[in-house]
Amino acid sequence: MARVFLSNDMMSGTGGLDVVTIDAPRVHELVRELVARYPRLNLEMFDRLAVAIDGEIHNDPDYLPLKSDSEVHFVPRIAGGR
Amino acid sequence: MSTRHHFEYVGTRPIRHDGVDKVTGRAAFGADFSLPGMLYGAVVRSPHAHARIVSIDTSAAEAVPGVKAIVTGRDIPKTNKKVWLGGEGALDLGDMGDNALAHEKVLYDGHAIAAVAASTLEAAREAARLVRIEYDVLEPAMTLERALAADAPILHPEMTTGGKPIPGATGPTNIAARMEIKRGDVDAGFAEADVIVEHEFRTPMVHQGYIEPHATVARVGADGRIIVWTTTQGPFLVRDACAGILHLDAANVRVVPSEIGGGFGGKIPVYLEPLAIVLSQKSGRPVKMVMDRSDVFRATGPTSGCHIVMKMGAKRDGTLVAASASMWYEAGAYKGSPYGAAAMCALACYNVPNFFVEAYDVVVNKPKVAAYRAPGSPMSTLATESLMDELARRLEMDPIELRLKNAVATGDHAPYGPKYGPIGLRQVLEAVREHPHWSAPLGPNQGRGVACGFWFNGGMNSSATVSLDSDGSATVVTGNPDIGGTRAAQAMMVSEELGIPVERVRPVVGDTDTAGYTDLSAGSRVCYATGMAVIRAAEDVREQLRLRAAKIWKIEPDQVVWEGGQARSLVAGDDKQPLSVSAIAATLAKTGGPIVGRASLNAPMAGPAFAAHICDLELDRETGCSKIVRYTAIQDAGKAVHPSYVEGQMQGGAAQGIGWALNEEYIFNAKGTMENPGFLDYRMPVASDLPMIDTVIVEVANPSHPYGVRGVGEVPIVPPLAAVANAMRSVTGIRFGQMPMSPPRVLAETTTRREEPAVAMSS
Amino acid sequence: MSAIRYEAPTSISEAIRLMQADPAATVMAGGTDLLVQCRAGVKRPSAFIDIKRIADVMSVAIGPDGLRLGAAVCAAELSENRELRQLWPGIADAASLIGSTQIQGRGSIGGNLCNASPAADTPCSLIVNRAECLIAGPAGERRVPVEQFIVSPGKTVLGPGEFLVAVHVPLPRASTSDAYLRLTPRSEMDIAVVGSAVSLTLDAHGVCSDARVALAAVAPTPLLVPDAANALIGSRLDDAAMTRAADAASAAAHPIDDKRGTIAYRRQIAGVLTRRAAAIACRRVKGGY
Amino acid sequence: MATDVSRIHVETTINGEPVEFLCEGHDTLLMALRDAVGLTGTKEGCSTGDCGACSVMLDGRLVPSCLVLAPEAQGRAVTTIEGIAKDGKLHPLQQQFLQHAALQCGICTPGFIVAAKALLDVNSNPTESEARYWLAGNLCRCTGYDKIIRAVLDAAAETQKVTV
Repeated sequence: MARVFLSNDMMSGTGGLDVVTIDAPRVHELVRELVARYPRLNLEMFDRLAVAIDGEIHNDPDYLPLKSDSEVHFVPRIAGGR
Repeated sequence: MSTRHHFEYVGTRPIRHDGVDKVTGRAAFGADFSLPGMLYGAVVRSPHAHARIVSIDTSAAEAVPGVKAIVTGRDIPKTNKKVWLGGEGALDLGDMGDNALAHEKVLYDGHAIAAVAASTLEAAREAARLVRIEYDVLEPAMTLERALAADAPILHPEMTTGGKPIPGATGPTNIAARMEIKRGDVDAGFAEADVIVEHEFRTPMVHQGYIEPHATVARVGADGRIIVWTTTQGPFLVRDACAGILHLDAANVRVVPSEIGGGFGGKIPVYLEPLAIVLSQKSGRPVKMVMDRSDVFRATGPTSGCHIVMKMGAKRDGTLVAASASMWYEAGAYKGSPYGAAAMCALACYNVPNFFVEAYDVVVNKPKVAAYRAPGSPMSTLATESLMDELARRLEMDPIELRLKNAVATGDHAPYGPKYGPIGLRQVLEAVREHPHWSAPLGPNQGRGVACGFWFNGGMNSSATVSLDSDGSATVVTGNPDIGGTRAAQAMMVSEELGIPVERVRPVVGDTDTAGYTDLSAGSRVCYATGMAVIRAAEDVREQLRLRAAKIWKIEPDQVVWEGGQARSLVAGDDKQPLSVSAIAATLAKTGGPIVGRASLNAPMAGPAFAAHICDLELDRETGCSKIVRYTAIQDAGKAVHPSYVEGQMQGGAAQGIGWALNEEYIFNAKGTMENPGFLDYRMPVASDLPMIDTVIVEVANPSHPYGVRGVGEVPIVPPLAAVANAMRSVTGIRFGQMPMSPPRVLAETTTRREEPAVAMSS
Repeated sequence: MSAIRYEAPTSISEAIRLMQADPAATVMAGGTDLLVQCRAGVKRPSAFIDIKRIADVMSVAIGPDGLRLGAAVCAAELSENRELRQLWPGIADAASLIGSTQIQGRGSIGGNLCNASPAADTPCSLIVNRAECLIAGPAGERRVPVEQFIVSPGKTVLGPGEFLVAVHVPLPRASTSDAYLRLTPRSEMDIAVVGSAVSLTLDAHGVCSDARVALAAVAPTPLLVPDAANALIGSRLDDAAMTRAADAASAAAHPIDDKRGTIAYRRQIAGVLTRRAAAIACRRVKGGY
Repeated sequence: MATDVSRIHVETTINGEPVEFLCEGHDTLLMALRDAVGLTGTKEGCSTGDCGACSVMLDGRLVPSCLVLAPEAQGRAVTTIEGIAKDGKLHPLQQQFLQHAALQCGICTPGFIVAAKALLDVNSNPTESEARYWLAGNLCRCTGYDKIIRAVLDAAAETQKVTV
């Protein structure tokens, strides 16, 4: 079961809950499970978020695999200047 | 991923491939491109900071001899498309299009309203002057205070606050978004603190200050195919943005990047490109448009001015226990300041068990901000590192000791959530302590400051091809304009993988039709992410070479290994001489034809970069004039591929930060007009303002990259504001929260404000 | 837009004729202010009358009568002139502070005067040396003290058909020297927030027998400050006298608030720079540099 | 808009070669070099004399070509970045800029090299401070000037060695 840490913006959709555990093979399934559990979250908002899987931040993580003990963080996407 | 430790080419300092063209004047930058039969464009810009456009009359302009086409907002229906390239909602194409050409309202001094193409530049300018615009002038919101006031002039009546809702907020607002990040229990944390420091910080809007103005040539062919030659950090973004804004099929748009004369984030958005395309569509002729310097200042994307209130608490032994911050960042005329990154960077250097940070994205009647080197971080870091300096003084602790005590290390959680992988902040801080600068004596009227800085470093999409020629030389093509020597680094990577001399590798910046899709030259990502694609493409070539060797030797492929830049046979008792790249290359036609290696990837964000800078400042107490007398920049680069260009990034970022700290600022008058849109009064540092900038490259390998590379380009601008402010604190006894620390401000503060309880630095 | 004509007369009389024929024409020396103003659309002359092909306005001559400085001689040529530097180090100071090396390769003393900016560097250094403007015009030549040449920002005493040919600076008396200092936020490539020029004469006993003080960027025109000079005259340039001169300079300054500095700041700096410039001039009289 | 009849015919010398071009009275030398003559090595950064990117030498004196009128070039000698390398051999300044990595984006480089050449012409052995003040009219936003100043000082040392 991956431990999933929600971003602050997402917490209004989960009633303040900030950590959930989800069993999912990939981020794609994980996100759908989240939306199914918390209908106030919507798929569109995930476009604005990056996902850190075990410390490595990905902008387009949909099909990246998750380990059973992965730590997953949703964080705002960052662009840079140089 | 395993990281290499032995290198033949990486870490050396070859002469860059584009160097000779650049020292002899042959390199072609944006404005150097011309086409036969070309028209010249000129832009009509708003003299008002906030006004409704009542009418536009182009009849007099059309009558000017030589005028061939005029474009106004009416020609381009507003789009609602978005491109989530950079995140933070920064790339809303509707906003970008409205910024390129105003539709209903002008939102800042310099906002483009119309553009003219004519057979001479003079005719185009004359016609632009004759475009008659009737305005309904509105009160501008020029400051955060005014923009946030209950009766503030509203820029976008339809705008609502995104992100984390503001409790109790209703009605029209200038707050485009809000975010929070938090950990633990802040009140309990502060209750535990033995020392609490709090201060307010303000920084003005500042510009990247690249020396090359924006320049574009667009040509629309009779078949509808569009080619845009332009100076940009992202040709693919220009293609997609122009297509989106102008309702075109991106498949018909080709963007060819010129050499780029500096960007620092400012050459990511499109400004002239859509106008030039429409003018070319209307006239049937190529159209060239070049900004002048005042256009660049008034109407491109500087970075946010901001207001930050921050508080930090520590135990007597220096352990941080709590921090809180509220920050308001100016987005300019449209949503999308770097408020999110600012909030996430503020505490990224330290383990703080309890914190609450909130950040607001606020629209004001100033140019829409663009990225500027580590966007958002220099300002919020000014706050954190100033308070760390105050804490060190209150605690009578060495500032490096205090930082080391709280510094994040591998496995610690970043304030924005995830755990850090291998990072180098501690090594950087130890390098500061060991550097002779840190213990050097100071002269009279001199003060020393130190500050740390953090930046994420980007990843994203990159493609590369490596083509091997029969003479054993190679061409590497990527889609990243080369801002600071990345071509040389890419060639070195090919050399490293194939064992051929750097001079025998030709690095080429492709265009959108000749290179595979590649994201921006931004986010400190080129050497890291595109570099990774280059390495993979070279590995692909190497694998093909190995197979050719097997074919030549008529043995099984698994009997051939690649070692020391050569193919070797593993067949026992075999006396075959190893085959070099050039030996195999000479047989290409006979062994199966040309070899092209390719790779494309979507890289995760590079390992975070940490830096620390030491600044010695000398103050003329009678005039408030200060001079930086010694400066040292120390940074974890992961692995420096071409150390000279890594040092160059560190020195350049430091110089920009020093300018920001001491003299640079946008000055607006009461009407909202920019008063200093030129290099004379927008005071960037000149050669005689700066000392040599010493550099130390720390190398803590980034495990996400085969060589351990981290991005290097952005973090150098993060520490300087605080390093200079801390040096100023040390010499004046006064904490400056407001930038720039220009002579009039320094003299006013030092003559009117009481010194704060000053404790001498222990070094 | 009709093209702007370019004329390059080779004599003063030809230049006057051209100007009389076309009142909308403008004289150009180095062009470092003029061309910037034209580009910004502030000025739109019908013609540029480039005076740099007139030998008389392009020469520097130091004789028994003093210095005759052609109006179009570029600033770099002044600071490179050793004799000039020795006799009027303050004028050389000012010339070497204008803009950048590149600007100094173009910008002239005449242009610096005719642009009539309150912040100009060289006028003050000329004023303290009692320099005069030599003006040519349809009615012949006339001389005007530099402090009277600039009337208001951007405006001089030049009438129709007239132009500045040269500046005349009398030879300094014995035991006389000068200095010019300015304050800019950057070390170079900037515009004076305040400038101060001081000329001093000492008698055989080391007492200041004559002094002139002029300030830049603290009034609509370069400002001669007799009160500051009087504070120095009769003193041995001791701290008390220096402080009185500084106070007088601050009191005389009536600057404006603008993007480059505040009223309070400019007043205060006018005093600081006057004291420092006086100290340099004094050191120079005594043989130091 | 053919206005060639009113245009001014200028005969000048550029990098040692006689050159003729047509221009308007208000055209700058920078525009003439770039557009009429086709020498685009001289760059436009501001057109107000504040950045040094357009530096050229006019009769041996360093000037901002954006503040020189094109017709002024009549009968004068202009040296641009394209004339600094001689006979296919890079000038020591150009060589040192490459060695020191004294350029990143490279837009300011032609102006710096021309200005530094003008410095070495009048002061063959400048101090760091002299080099910094002389070059204060050339803006660079990428390098922080460190490597540029080192390149200029090393080029001076190299030139001295050659002349000794």
